[in-house]
Amino acid sequence: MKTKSMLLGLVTFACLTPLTFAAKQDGFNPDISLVLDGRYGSYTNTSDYVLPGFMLGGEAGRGEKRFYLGHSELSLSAKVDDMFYGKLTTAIAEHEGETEVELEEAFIETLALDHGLAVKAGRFFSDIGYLNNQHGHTWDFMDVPLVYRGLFGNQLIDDGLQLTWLAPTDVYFKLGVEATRGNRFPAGGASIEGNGNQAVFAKFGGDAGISNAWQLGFSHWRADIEARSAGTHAHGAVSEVPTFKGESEVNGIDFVWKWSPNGNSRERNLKIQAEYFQRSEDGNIEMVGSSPLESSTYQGEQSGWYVQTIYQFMPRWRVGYRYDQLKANNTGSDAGVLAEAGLVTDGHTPERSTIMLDYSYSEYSRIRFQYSKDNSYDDGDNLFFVQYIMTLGAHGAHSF
Amino acid sequence: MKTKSMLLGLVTFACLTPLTFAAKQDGFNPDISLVLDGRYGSYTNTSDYVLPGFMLGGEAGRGEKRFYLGHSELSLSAKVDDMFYGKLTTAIAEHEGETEVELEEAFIETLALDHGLAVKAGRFFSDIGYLNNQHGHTWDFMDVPLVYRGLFGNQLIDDGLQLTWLAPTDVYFKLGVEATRGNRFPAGGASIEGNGNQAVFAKFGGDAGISNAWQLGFSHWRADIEARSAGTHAHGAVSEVPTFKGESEVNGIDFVWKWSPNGNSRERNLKIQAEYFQRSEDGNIEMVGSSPLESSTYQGEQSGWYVQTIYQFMPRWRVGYRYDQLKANNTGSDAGVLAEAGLVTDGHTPERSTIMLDYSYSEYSRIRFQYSKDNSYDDGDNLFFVQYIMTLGAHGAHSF
Amino acid sequence: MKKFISLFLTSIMLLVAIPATAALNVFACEPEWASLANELGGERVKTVSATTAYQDPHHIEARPSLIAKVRRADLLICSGADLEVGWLPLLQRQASNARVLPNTPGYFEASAMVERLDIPVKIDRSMGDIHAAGNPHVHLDPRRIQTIAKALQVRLVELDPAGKEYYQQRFVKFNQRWQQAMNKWQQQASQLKGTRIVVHHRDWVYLFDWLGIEIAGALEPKPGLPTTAFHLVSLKQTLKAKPAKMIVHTTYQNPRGAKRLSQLTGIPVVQLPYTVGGAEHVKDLFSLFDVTIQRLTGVNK
Amino acid sequence: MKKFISLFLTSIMLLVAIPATAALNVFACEPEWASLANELGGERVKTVSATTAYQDPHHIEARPSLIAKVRRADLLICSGADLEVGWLPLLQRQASNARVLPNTPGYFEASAMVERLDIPVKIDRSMGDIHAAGNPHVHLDPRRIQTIAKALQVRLVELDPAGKEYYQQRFVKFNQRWQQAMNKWQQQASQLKGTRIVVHHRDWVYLFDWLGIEIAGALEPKPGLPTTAFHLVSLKQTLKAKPAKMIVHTTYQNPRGAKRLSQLTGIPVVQLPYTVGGAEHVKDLFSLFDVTIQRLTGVNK
Repeated sequence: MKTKSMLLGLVTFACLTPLTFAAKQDGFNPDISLVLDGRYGSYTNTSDYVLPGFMLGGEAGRGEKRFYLGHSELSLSAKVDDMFYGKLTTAIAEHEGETEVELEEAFIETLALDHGLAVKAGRFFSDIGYLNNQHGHTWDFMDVPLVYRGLFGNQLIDDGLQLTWLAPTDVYFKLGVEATRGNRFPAGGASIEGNGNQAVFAKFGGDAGISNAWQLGFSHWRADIEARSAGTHAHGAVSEVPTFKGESEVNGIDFVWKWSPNGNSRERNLKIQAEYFQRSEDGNIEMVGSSPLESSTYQGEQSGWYVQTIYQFMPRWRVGYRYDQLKANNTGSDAGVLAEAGLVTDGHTPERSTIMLDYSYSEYSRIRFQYSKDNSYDDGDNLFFVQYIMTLGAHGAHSF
Repeated sequence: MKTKSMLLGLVTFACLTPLTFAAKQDGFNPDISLVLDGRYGSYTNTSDYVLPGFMLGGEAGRGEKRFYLGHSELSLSAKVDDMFYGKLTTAIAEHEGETEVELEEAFIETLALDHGLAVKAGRFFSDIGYLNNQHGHTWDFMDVPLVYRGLFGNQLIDDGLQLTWLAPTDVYFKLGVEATRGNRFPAGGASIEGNGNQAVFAKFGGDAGISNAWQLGFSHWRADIEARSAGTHAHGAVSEVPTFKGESEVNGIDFVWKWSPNGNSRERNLKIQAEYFQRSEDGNIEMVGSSPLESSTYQGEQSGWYVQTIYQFMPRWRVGYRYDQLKANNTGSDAGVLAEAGLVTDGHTPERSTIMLDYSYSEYSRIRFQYSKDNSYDDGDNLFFVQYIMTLGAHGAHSF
Repeated sequence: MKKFISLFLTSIMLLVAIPATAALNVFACEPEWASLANELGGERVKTVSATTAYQDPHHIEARPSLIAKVRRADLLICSGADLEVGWLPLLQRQASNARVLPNTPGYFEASAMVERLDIPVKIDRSMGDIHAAGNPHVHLDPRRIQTIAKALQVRLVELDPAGKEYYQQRFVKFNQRWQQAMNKWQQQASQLKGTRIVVHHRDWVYLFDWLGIEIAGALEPKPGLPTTAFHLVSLKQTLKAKPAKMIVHTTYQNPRGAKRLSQLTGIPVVQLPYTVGGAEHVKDLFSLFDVTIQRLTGVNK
Repeated sequence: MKKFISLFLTSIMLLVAIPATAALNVFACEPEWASLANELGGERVKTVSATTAYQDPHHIEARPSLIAKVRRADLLICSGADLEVGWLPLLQRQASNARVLPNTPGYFEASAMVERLDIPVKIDRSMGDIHAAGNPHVHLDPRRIQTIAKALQVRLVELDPAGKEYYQQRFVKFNQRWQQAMNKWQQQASQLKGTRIVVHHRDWVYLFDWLGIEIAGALEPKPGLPTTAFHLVSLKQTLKAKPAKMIVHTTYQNPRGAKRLSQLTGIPVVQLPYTVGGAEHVKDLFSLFDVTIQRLTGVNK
């Protein structure tokens, strides 16, 4: 008996050594993950995309017609050592016929600072709101809610520093502050020499019984903006660029509720999610490039919300519904300038209803059908999209 | 003694399994392959490259003088799951002093649809012709035949969908259709809102005895072209851009014959390959940017063929010869406009003879010497190139 | 802005109440390890389990409550071998708790303590949800539990040296009871040797290895992929040539596929507890194997 | 366009003729597996081999005729262990035949059934054409053939349950004959134990492992790279210190290098069949080893 177990021990040991080596080998190359995203779009509009009452920028847009590629996203990530984690994400995308490589993320993060503290530095998705820090391929719809499109140019990405503290409590409670450069939309050249951008957020969360989990978040974002110009994404080539200078402040609240029978999401699960953001802006709009220079004072009050629910009714298949709405009340000294900046609503309330059905052959492959009744602008339209999202490589994280 | 060796066997076996995994090591990271391509060119011409009778675009060109880099190509590929395969290829290249990242391929493909059916979606090399779907580093010469340069801007790459069916027959017979966006040269903004591009192809193939194999293909390609402009590659900065609008149709036939003694290509092998393409176009040429707008009707008849043979006379060493020729007969209402668009031949028949010698130290490294007597345009020249092509990483496929 | 901050602070007041702690806060990824920690740690440990027997440990989300629990843990006990690859690394990254990171004494990976089976020769995604480091469901072999218990006792002493004698005594007692139970189980299950069983997922490799049971097929066409009608038909063909005694599945797996195959073939379906809490009387590791063997042999009669 | 379509259709009519099928269409990557499939499958299988003894199985192109064959196959039998990495994955991808993809019953990887030798501790391309999964030329050890035959019989039954008894009977018969032949070969080859032999490529590892033969050197400076004059000279030096009995190569390897070394050293060259079809009388696996041992011992006398 003893000999036998020694033997077993020997075999076990013989096994473990190479395995350790195996793990090491793998560990020295960063984890690589590649997302392929292809789409087919169908709608009738030919006009430029606008959102009445909102200056558009960043990646904001409606999607293209017929076959086109979404972002092909390549991520490399690894632990730097036992203290730091690092990640880089690049997206290759076509914008108006030009292939562009975008640097979406390039950050490091502490792993072992302890006491619930963590520091992140570099370029990262801001943690404000619920959806903002999620990569496009994990979205439940092909596009972001209108309020993200209108306020953040789809997503708030910035270069800077984040400090978070996780409380040692039964209820999840996380507090975070961010100080960032603010060069990109919507800060678009924040002042104080590139340090005019701050955010604060708090997140609470927990379980309600074995089948339910929830998270509630509050966010605040502010910037002293030097020169935010409406991006060329939606406006094509314009010679007069409406440019905002002033203060901007966003407050938001987000809520997510997830249910699955006995907490086992494999077979069936339900997700309800809602967010509300409200933005106040105060400053001036200049039409850069106009001669003589046209300008206007500008006080903006914009808000938006959405609510969406996703139901996986059987393995592989999910359905979803989303409703979103925006509101804007912008005033200024020169209505013409505001109109050119896209800040005049003409009484139009942007709103949209979207349904989607998706099929995931495995965790790594998804095909999605989406239909929107889109009244986000006057030329409302019926938008129909088919999309595939396929992930090659490293195992994705199942974040909440 | 026997017990001991059994024991040893047991331990060895126990060890081998994990070790194998260790050596394989790539884990779930995609296969990565990197191609490095460097060149040295020598010729006397200083004039811009033209091909009389053909509008040039895409990657069409002659190659540069002295040391320069070709495309540095990075590929990632993997099975997404047991149903899908995905691949992304980017090329880093210098064009007129600018470093550009080009997205050559970003597609997914079904693996297990069965019944001989397969679907490919995303951006991919079209399967028309024999050479079109081959990556630059697998070409037998440094450059493509003139007919590919003239008709497709080197290679036809597009975003869309491909469906193929492989017949359950002794003779290889594959049928395929493609529907693509057509934004790139030569479709260059196909109409029907980005769905004006279709292709059909059929391929037959088989063996002739143990030492011979062959493949025969027929291709058809068509597009409703909205605005194809001659690329800036060959023309530099021009303020008046000749732009074609109309219908375009290409028919082609391709043939390959391979021989090796007893089918063992390791020592010696021979490859003979020929393709013929014919294009008909009907529409208008406008000089976009001219004032008043100059335009002309345009009926184009263009064709081209090449034949090439490559002989590996001993391991590592290959020689090759290629002859190619083009013909164009373009008519229109305004000869001046056609001339500016490069569509007038002035009786010149583009043709070229090329010889090459290459040495492959291993399957992954190749050094090539190539000489062309190039009469593809009036300022014919003697072109001499030295090229290295080195492949790092994943094992390349030996496709036919 | 000020209103906003005061809202924050009020919320914190309401929700935050730092609780009293035991000697060691143990966070078990699966109920079997929570149970083992309780056996060995007794009153010196306060144990929570991230999952229940009704949840598939492959597919858990790093939800807020789990992050909060890892934040306060002194010791994580998990199966490892990539079973929790989808959520545990994220928990560890988000909890900002240096004590329970990989390669610290506070992270105990059970499957690393024993020899694993099913280590693949090569891997890619076409093989389904496969584990490069081998099959992680090691807790279903009582012999491996024994090895893991010994290693866990050593770890508990390392983290809480004050309780050294306490842990050692509990281990000795546990080990005695376990050895006796193992002898009993082996006797009870002797008739199962050579039995062919259809499984839902390859959760049962270690149990079958221990009892000499053969896997006759799996309801999942590839690990992690749902059953398809087509696959069931091909399984039926296979089972015609080489019949099986029963079809087993866990509490967290949908029984539909098993029932359908049972209709097609007449082979009975057995739900096994799989882990602690997976059946009515399964309160700890002892009753887990009691019930498992009882259900397996119940069919065999 | 219309002309074009009619050209298509006419071509199809001429070339397409769907042939009658056997119970199982077997596509063997190498002749040894075609031979084994015929031994075990008899009339229930229709076997084609992708390669002949005159072709280097490392360097095959995924040519149209092979794609067409894989399209219609029910079972692929290949050496595996990356021997066919340059062409088989491409064939599997292009043939759109879900039945023979990796990790399906329709793909039988012979080397996965046995213990492999020469598994590298680490790999990079500077080591030449090396196989991460170990040496794939497993068919040259009759003991391994025996193991593989057993596994193949199980696979044939799985794919064609109707032929269960037929396959089992054939296997039993084959196994008996093989065992007898092995005894005979071992007796005949007993004198070879400890013999030192120069090889062209490391194809012979398993044969030599079985017979106790030692590799005295390889004509290839690195696996997969052609012989160089420089390397031959350095080999000559090595052989001066520790002489070898013979230089062996396969039918698909150029004998030039072997002959040159023979001139330099006086060591005789022996061409071995390597696989079925590799010499005049080598019609099956039995004659493969008959002739191999005959040629090896012929020199030794």
